[in-house]
Amino acid sequence: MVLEQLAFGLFALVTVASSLGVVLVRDVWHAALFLGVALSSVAIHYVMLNAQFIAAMQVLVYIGGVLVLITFGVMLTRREETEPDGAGEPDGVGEPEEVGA
Amino acid sequence: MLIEFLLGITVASALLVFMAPDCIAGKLAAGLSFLPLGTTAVMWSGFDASGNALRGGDIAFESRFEWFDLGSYALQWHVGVDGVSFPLVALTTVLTTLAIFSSWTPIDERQSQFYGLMLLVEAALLGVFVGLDFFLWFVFWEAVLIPMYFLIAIWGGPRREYAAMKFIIYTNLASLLMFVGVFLLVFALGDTLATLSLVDISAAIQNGGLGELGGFDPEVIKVAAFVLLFLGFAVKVPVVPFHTWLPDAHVEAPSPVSVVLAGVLLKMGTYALLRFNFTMLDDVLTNGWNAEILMFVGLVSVIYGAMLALAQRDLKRIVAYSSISSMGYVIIGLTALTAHGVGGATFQMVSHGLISGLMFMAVGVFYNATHTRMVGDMSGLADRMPWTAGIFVAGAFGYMGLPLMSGFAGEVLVFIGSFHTSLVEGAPIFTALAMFGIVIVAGYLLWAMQRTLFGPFELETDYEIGRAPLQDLASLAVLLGLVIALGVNPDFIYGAIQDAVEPLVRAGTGGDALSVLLGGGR
Amino acid sequence: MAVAMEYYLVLSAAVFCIGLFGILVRSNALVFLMSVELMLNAANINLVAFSLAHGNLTGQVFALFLIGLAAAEVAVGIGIILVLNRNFDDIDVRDAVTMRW
Amino acid sequence: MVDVFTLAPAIALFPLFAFGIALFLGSKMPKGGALAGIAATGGSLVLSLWMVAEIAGGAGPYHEELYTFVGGVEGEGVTLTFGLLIDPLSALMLVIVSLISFLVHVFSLGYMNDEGETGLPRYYAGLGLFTFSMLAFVYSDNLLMAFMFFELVGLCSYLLIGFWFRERAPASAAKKAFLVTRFGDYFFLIGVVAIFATFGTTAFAGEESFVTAAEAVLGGEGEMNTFLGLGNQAWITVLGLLVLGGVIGKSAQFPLHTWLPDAMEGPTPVSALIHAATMVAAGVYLVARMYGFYALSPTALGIIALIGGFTAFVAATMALVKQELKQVLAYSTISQYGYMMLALGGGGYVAGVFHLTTHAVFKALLFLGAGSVIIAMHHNENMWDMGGLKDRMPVTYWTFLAGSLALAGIFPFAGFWSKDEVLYETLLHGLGDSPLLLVGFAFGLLAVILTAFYTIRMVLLTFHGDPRTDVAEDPEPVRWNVKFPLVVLGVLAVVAGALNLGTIKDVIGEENLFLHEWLDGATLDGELGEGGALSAHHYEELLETQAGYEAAEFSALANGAIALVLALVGVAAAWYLYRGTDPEPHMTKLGGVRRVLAHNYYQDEYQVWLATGLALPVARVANKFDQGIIDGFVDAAGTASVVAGERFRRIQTGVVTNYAALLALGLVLLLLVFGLAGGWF
Amino acid sequence: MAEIATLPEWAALAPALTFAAAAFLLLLADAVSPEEGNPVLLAGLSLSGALVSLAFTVWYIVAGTGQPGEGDPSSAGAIDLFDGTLVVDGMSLFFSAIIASVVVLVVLASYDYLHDHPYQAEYYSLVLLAATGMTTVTAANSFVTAFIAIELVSLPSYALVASLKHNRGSVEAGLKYFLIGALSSAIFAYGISLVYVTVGSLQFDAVTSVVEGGELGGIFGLGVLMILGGISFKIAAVPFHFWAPEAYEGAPAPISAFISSASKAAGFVLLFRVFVGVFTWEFVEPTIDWVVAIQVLAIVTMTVANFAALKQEKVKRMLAYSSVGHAGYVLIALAGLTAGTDHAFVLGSGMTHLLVYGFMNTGAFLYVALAEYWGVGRRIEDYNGLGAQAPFASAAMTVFLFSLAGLPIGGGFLSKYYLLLASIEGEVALLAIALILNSVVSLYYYTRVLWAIWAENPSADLEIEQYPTGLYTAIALAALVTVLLLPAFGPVADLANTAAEMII
Repeated sequence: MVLEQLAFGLFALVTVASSLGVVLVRDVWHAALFLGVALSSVAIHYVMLNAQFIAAMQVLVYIGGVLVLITFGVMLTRREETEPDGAGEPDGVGEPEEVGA
Repeated sequence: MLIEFLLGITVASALLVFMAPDCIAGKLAAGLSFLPLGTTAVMWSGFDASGNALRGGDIAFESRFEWFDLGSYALQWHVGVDGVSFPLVALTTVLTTLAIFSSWTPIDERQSQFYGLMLLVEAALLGVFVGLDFFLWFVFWEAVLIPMYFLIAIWGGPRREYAAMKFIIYTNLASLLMFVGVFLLVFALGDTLATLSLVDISAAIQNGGLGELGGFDPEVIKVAAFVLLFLGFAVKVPVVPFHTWLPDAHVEAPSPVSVVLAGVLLKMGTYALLRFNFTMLDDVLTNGWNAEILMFVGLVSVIYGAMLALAQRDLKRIVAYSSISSMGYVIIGLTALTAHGVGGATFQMVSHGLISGLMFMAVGVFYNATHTRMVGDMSGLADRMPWTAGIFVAGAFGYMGLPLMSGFAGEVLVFIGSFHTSLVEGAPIFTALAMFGIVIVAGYLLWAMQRTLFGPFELETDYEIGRAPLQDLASLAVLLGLVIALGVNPDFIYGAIQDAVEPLVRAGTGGDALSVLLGGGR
Repeated sequence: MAVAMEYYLVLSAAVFCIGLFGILVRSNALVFLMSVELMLNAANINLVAFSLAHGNLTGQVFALFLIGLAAAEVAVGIGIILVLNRNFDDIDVRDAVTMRW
Repeated sequence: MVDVFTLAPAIALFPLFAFGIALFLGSKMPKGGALAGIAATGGSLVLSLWMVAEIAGGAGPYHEELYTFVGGVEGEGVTLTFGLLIDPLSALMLVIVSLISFLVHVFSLGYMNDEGETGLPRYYAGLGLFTFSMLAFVYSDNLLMAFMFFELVGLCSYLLIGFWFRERAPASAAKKAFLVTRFGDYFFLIGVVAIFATFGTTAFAGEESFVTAAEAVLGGEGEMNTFLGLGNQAWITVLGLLVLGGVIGKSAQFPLHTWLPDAMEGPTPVSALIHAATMVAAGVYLVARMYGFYALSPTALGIIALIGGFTAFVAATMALVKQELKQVLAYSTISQYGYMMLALGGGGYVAGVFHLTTHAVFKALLFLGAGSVIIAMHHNENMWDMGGLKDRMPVTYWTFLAGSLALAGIFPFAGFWSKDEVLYETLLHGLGDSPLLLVGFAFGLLAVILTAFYTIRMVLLTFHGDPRTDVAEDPEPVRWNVKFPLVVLGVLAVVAGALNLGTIKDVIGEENLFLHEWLDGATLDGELGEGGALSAHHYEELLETQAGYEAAEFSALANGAIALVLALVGVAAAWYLYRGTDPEPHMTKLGGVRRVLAHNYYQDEYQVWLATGLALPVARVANKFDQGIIDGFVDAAGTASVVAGERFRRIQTGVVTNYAALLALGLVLLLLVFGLAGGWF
Repeated sequence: MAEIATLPEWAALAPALTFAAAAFLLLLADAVSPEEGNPVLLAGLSLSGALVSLAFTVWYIVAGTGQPGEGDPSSAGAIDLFDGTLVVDGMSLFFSAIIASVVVLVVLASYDYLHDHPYQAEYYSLVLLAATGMTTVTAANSFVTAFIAIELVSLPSYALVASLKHNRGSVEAGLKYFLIGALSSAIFAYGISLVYVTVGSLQFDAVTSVVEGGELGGIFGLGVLMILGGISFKIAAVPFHFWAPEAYEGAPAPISAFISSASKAAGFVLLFRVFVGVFTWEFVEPTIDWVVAIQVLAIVTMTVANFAALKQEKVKRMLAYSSVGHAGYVLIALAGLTAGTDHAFVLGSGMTHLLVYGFMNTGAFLYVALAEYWGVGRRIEDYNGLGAQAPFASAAMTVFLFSLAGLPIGGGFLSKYYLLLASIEGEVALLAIALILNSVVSLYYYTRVLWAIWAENPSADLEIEQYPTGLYTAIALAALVTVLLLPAFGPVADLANTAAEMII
């Protein structure tokens, strides 16, 4: 029992801390990494809540899908410090229609 | 079905005119406008109403169909006329036809739209006077605003945007308040009411069906509704201090529109006051100082309106302000709630419609000829336009209440009616003070005529002045003829009016035999 | 029940608030998106936890849907952010203010 | 044989037809519609005379309801009707009006047509409408109808004064005339309405009339409505005074007399007809018409007498200094109507009517004579530009002289008899028990001197001495159409006094006072009331019982002698001052007094001030208030909305983070409010 | 009813299924001939899809599907589907009709609007997918389905708003719409989770039974508030409206019409269902008096929106604010649901207004689309003199705007006064006053546009060469229905009242 509570406390701490990391760190890429940590720790909560399937989905969809998408976004939109006007994004990628549909 | 025909033919005419090319629109509209006029004449011959429509009287040309249900209330297509509304229906058709004729000269662009809108206004106004179901009536009541807005906004003077906007917003606000007032009553009537027919609402109130609403006493509801309704109609009438839209609208509107505006549109307010406040909620007058307050409001309208007219330099503004003054008499007559008070007020509505129509039309003719309306800019017009001037003089005297013209009959009846009402403490004083309006009106109209019509001919604008077109003169002559005809024989319509008004007037409650004879209040 | 359900409520509330906080203080569209993900996760925590508490699967099922929808939302969002980047050369939401008042 | 009374409506309708013909067809007719007018007024005159003959032949007064103007509801509401009432008084008045109107029409041929005026159809239409209105007013059987035609008469006066509308002065005078009389009519209308409210009827005569009703109420029978908490007597006085307002306006009594002199801007025949003989008489006639009502109120009578006396005197003083011929006549008209009012107020019903009759004749004569002079003088009215016209226009001179002597009250001209009777009756009742009347009497006596003085001054300046200008040297000749009316009226001015030789009644006997007999109820009965409610006799009784007038003993002859002596004093003074070939303008010697008189005691000034100095600024202030405060409030509401709208717009900053913040803030606010309300914490 | 009996139960979802099918057909067609992008075919397909859906809806309404039968309780009532997660009843059909009608108009108008747009198939299919979502929302009977359906509405909408991807305005609009939308759906989801925390169920009926039973705590109250917030986003009620002016202004005009009319209707149907049917006021009131909350929202919404619209210079943005304002009006339908009122009457007022609004508001936006098509500019003064150039369309615009303002030229008059009645019936004086004042204020900005169209002279040399058939047809249809709804208001009001009766 105590163990479970201890685990909950620990991962709750991780969740909150990494969530704070998401919103507080200046660098978007780091934020994305923190988001990954937060989501994973939530997945662990799910496991502890006897919802392993949800946890699996959380890992698959969120970390496997969402996070990749976000990383993708970060990559495509991050300003290169060396390039003055942020040019160089490939055209035609990420049309809202295609992605949305 | 004659009323449906009347409305239908007017709307159909309007649509036809909308589609006509500009060059023939005026003539087409004039021709078509004889259809409603003729229909009214036919109705007059078959007019068989007796009593007041809202007091169980027989309604002429009544028709009543289910329209739709709203909650537990059946809304109906319920139309009909009685002695109060029919004269106004006739007034509407007559004035619109004449106004259309008098538009031929001043309206030189977008004619088909103009005449179409004029006919639409006519249809809406007719609807107001024939509608007997509240919602139906309200539809027409509000519908008047739309064509009127465009008539002012498109063909108006330099400040037409302001005037049109003010007109539509001000009167719309009033309508909303009035709507709330009516539904306070309707909801307070609760189950005793199944339809929104004015006849039923009136009957339910008279039968004491008013219950509590929102924890308020029926009496409080009544007063609140009375106030809301009065505010709503007061803007339309207009009663001081809700009148300021009127001079702006009149000055900016083209003269034929002013004819309809002053001639008929203002009557909507007084007509509604009579129908609602003084028919359904007449009990309110007997409470406290209510009647005195209303009488005072009417008095202020009369004197203050006349004083304002005295200060104007624009001929059209003068006539516009004098309308405020004249409408004050109507308020006074209605408040008296005596046979001649209410009857005279109703007669005055018709009479003022004709006379103010005449005056605005004449001002329009002068304007068409001189391109100015400022009193100081012209002088001696009678030299160049003798007939128009003559008719204008006659109309002005009609406005001043010259006997044997309709204005006198209306005013004197109102005065007789209000002098002896027992509803109002100090009624004689109120009446006497209000009568002073006839002196002021003489003052400013005589002054205006002296400056514009008489004296050596001078004109500040370089406009080549021509004779008035025949159709304008004919319209003016017809109006003058009607004014005189009604002045010589008020009974032509007053009989019907009396018949419809009489049920509103409860005879004296005893003792004073003479006051019974006079229909003296209660 | 090892851990009192109230704790999960507190945890989810904390995550939700952190997400909201992120939205309010960060102007980067991607961080905005990530914060929204955090908030959705907060809802999920509740759902999963109380699915256990109530002994029905409704919460879990809904959580599943939420995960899926979050993914779809991110997909659309990334698309829009990319177009934004192309039009405004930046993904700072404070830059896209051509329409206001 | 046809009952002549059924033709009575035609008396007024003839001129109405003439009006229509002149207005619409006048331009196509010879003489611009004059002939129609002459024919119509001639017809009216004949019919009126026929009426007189019929009544003299013993036929009862005739009353008929012609037309229901506004019907009341069954059993409720008053009914407004038109009807006619032909009794000795109205029959007499009908004759006067139609006679003068007829003569004026004829005269107009000379004055207007021969002068080549334009707008003649309008002129004759105006005359026709006026005659119609006046005649209808005269035979009205109720006060409302009387009021209506009273007003119409005012309209015609307006139109005719403003006949030369292309000039500024006539237009202005017309406005003033209508406005000032309108002010009086305002009170009249209140009176009419109040009488309706009080008695439910405004009929003059008959069992149902308000006169009878009021008499009955004061006699302790029946009841009536009173208002404002007044007693019966007081209310009747109020009613009487209200109606008197119209009388004062129309009959140009102080202080509403100011319009009449200005009205001289109209064509002179119009002045003769309207502003001397008939319309101005309407006020006095009205008092006579409802004398049975006034007789009930000593207060009203007293006020009438005082106003009359005062007006007679004051107007006479103003006439002293006038230089224009018609101005003198105008002020003398005011003055003479003052006498009539004095008579009526002083209990001299017959005297008042008598003076009304004679005055109509001689004043119409004087105006027409003045018109003749004006034609001759090429429309120059200044007496100081005339002189010596006596020899150049003898017909005018002699008739004018007859009229003048009548006006001055010289034996045996008509004016002497009537004025004397006025003074006599006032004196009798004044000495009786109403000392107030003596004040009026004193004014009247003073006015006698002044009247004689200015009349003779006028004659001397106009006709005697040497011509003072070239025009006066060689005046324009006038034709028969001018002379004929002058002669007719001149003869009448001499002999009309025979109607009622009251001064010598002790000599010829009461029964030979024709007018007194005529107006007396002794010959009357029938539907208009027992014992002739409209008779002079009845009025005398009323005066005694209700108003408390008692007739003292005083010799009529002595009174006549006094009046004559005073008049002769005035004549002598004028003769002394203005005789000779080249009279001095003596009035300039009066200095400041002259200025005051020439300015008519600044009556015009203060009335103009009331209009332009008081009403207009007040109106302007009201307008400012309206535009600034009332409309300002409306506009301010609009502006405030727009400003508020501008603020609300600014919430939308365009920054999405702010939106999120506001959204969250809104949610938190809701949470706080409802959390607290719902007890969540 | 006889016919419907022969159909399987799931056929009751035919309106939504039709939309979905049409969307897939579109994608299929595009896949077959991707390059040509035959606009007529694409528009025709989507139009027929919408029409069929509308036909289904109307048929069901006429046939009485899901309506209470007269005197026959067994055949009465709503059709429950999939364990009661979806329900087809009067309410859902009523709103389906609104949505399908709007889609018809929008698709018709889009044909011309998109004449040289590259991604037509995607555009149409997104519209149809969103319509599917909306139609599903109308039938949602569980928070799960509701949320999913709402998301199905939102996601295509975001894309549609941003679909002019080279237009900064469009993209910015899409971004704002999306960000606020994401935030709101998070709030919505969290609210749902909180309700689940308390109640332990997400099925509407189940939630209701729990709500009626027992003690509800602050968690539940917070959940209700957050759900209110989440739905308020969809209906664009203040303060969840911030996306609306920008999204409507930036989006292609037909999409603005679509979102402001159909999407709003979908939001409202959910609001009605959830608050009237689930969070029964009598029981919820001690915890959270949502009627008061909605009263506050209503008043704030209409006031802020109408005043903000007063001095707008761009027509579309003005219409956007007007649309927010109308959301405030419709909220009266819930805000008036105080104790002792005729709930069906009050609720019906909002429903009818939404129906009329669907036509008049869509029409107004389509007129803007027309103006954009002609390239006359977006500001009010750019519309100067349009009345002379395009009298018919301008007349229709007059109908729309005056009807929106509540003048009797269209059904908007009756529905607005019906709302005013509801506020009086609910005895909420403040609501009535706010409605009156705002209605008057709104007249000002509507007439400003009409003034420009009719009374002003064209500022520049405005020449209109083409009169696009599709847009004209759509505008004419909208105007016709708007006008017809004045005399034919009765059946609509009846339908709304009956539908409202069922969920109360």
